[in-house]
Amino acid sequence: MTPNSGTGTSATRRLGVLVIVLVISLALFGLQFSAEDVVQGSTVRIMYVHVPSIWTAYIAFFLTAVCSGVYLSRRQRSLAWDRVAGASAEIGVLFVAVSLVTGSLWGRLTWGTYWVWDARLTSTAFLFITYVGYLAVRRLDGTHRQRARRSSVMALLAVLEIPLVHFSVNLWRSLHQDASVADPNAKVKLDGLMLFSLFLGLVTFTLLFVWLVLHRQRTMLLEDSFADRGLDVAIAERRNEAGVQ
Amino acid sequence: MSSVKSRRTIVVAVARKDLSIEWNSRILTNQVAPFAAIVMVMFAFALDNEGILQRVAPGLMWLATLFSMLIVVQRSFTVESADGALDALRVAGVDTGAIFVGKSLALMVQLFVLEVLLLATAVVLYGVEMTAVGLLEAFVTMVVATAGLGCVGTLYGGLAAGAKGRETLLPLLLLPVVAPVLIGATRATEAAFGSGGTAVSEGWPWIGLLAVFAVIFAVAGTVAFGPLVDE
Amino acid sequence: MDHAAFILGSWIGTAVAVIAYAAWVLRRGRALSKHASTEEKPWT
Amino acid sequence: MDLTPRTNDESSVASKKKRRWIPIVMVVAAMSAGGVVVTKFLTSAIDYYCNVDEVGSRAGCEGDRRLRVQGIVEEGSVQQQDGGTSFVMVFNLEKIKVVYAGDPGGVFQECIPVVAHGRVVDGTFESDRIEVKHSNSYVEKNKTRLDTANEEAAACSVLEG
Repeated sequence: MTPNSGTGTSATRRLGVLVIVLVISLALFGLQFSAEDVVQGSTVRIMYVHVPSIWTAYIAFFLTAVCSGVYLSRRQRSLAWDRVAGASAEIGVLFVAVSLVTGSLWGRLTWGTYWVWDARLTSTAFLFITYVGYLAVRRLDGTHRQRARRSSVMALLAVLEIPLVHFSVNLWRSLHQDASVADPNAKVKLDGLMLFSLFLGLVTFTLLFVWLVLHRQRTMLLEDSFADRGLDVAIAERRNEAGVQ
Repeated sequence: MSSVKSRRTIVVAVARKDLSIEWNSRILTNQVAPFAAIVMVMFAFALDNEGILQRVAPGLMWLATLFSMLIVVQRSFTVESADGALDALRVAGVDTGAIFVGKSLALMVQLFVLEVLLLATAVVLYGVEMTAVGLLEAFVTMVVATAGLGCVGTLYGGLAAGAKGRETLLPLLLLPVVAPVLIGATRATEAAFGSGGTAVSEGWPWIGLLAVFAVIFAVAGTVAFGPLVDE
Repeated sequence: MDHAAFILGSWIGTAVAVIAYAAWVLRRGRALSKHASTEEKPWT
Repeated sequence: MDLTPRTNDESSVASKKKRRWIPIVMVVAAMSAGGVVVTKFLTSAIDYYCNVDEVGSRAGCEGDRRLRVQGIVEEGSVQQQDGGTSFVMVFNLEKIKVVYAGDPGGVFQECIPVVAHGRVVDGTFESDRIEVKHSNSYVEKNKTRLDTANEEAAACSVLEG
């Protein structure tokens, strides 16, 4: 692999190696070193991917909103902000989906049911479909600037759902438990290595997210400039891609 | 101010134009309404089980409304983009906010007609029994929910108008946004129907939520319709 | 480990989803950048 | 309808600026109103369950409708026979007997909070679905250093403590 092929740089490659090391250590701590829970048994191990993935999704959607706000507020509107917003939202949708799936597996073992329509689960499902809609708006026909303006407005509105999702367990009674670490009463309710594993998960997933966003927004830049150059190049590229496969 | 008056004439003219096109084509009465009724009947086939239909009648009624709404919105903008009518109005310097309000009103009228029909279907087909207050509540729910749906439908219909593959894109755009209306209107209608032992009084806060939704999208649509549909 | 299918399933499912997405992004980036000039790749 | 191009008749900068702010203020006001409706008036509708002591007393928890009731499974009350389960659910000193046709799933055990779906029939709660409500504390199993026979008692003290 030559250094300049694809969307990688030496910085992203170093970050990628770090992420791989962290993922391996997360698996060791989450699946091996940390203890079982007194009530849940080993089911608690699902938490080390479930909580970090929804945390990453929150960060992703927050970043989308910040970038959209910057895009709209600058006089010299730069599409780079829009691309970071789009990349971030796409990865956020991926992580909400992961969080919903792992959460329902955990729920089947602990609650005895995959899904209930309580405040937390309903609002999370709502967050998910909202951002699927956001990605659909980005795919609408139009210039890049139109895409950026439409999606920025939508991102700024959609991000308001995040506090609703996060505090839904405090506002209403739900089957889903309250937050254990980010508890308003500031009493951490996890024992030793469980807490460490959870934090390791948060760090790992956050860095993984950064790595993904860096690459995705670069492919988006390429997609945009190809669209600008016109169809003929894109067709040639398609043909080439099909030849490679 | 004279501009307020002229804006009102534009609103009325646009709404009347849309409604008269619909009236002349008879698509709403000959195709969309039968479609919605068939959806309700199919639900009845699928869920023919003691007690279930009465319990889920409100949700089915609103689902059928949303499905029909996708068709109506699609039509409302196919008519515009087919002969470039929207562009003509814009080039003529007509206020886009007024176009938005006019088209929304036309959409609301059509949706309301559909909902009345669906409500009657639910009452007849699913054996729903309502008190007088419940009927009033169902009526208010329909008015407020329709206001919200009309605004959202026009805003997103305008966005998707002329886009490639809009037939499949519009549901993807529209359904996530109207999810709150589905929840709120279903809960309020449940209270009105008294399904599952709910009291009529439980529906009013949901109607409040629907009203908030309608106000947000009415304002946002009036302001943003021009810039979003433009260019 | 009790319920190993669920627990490993959720870990492996997460890994597969993320790796599939990352692989898609990387492959697309590589395919597109073959035809891109240096000015179109400001990170190089 | 008059379709001639219009000259901008509200061109003064001040009124334009004002008109840009009005919709934003209106949307913000409507959103705050929505927040108030959701958090103040809709709580009983969005709340997933009623507590045992609220059955028949809180609005939305009337005894004659289908309910979801939350309480803690009383120690020593779980009985299983003929494939069915019965136990006593307690919350805020109020108790209710629950009968359930089947074996509750999840991590059902004594001293754990559960949510039962069903109806009150002659003072007994006839449930057709039981969900275990997990608390937000996670305790290492080895820490209690107890053999498996005492594990449920340990869970009791952890959950009540």
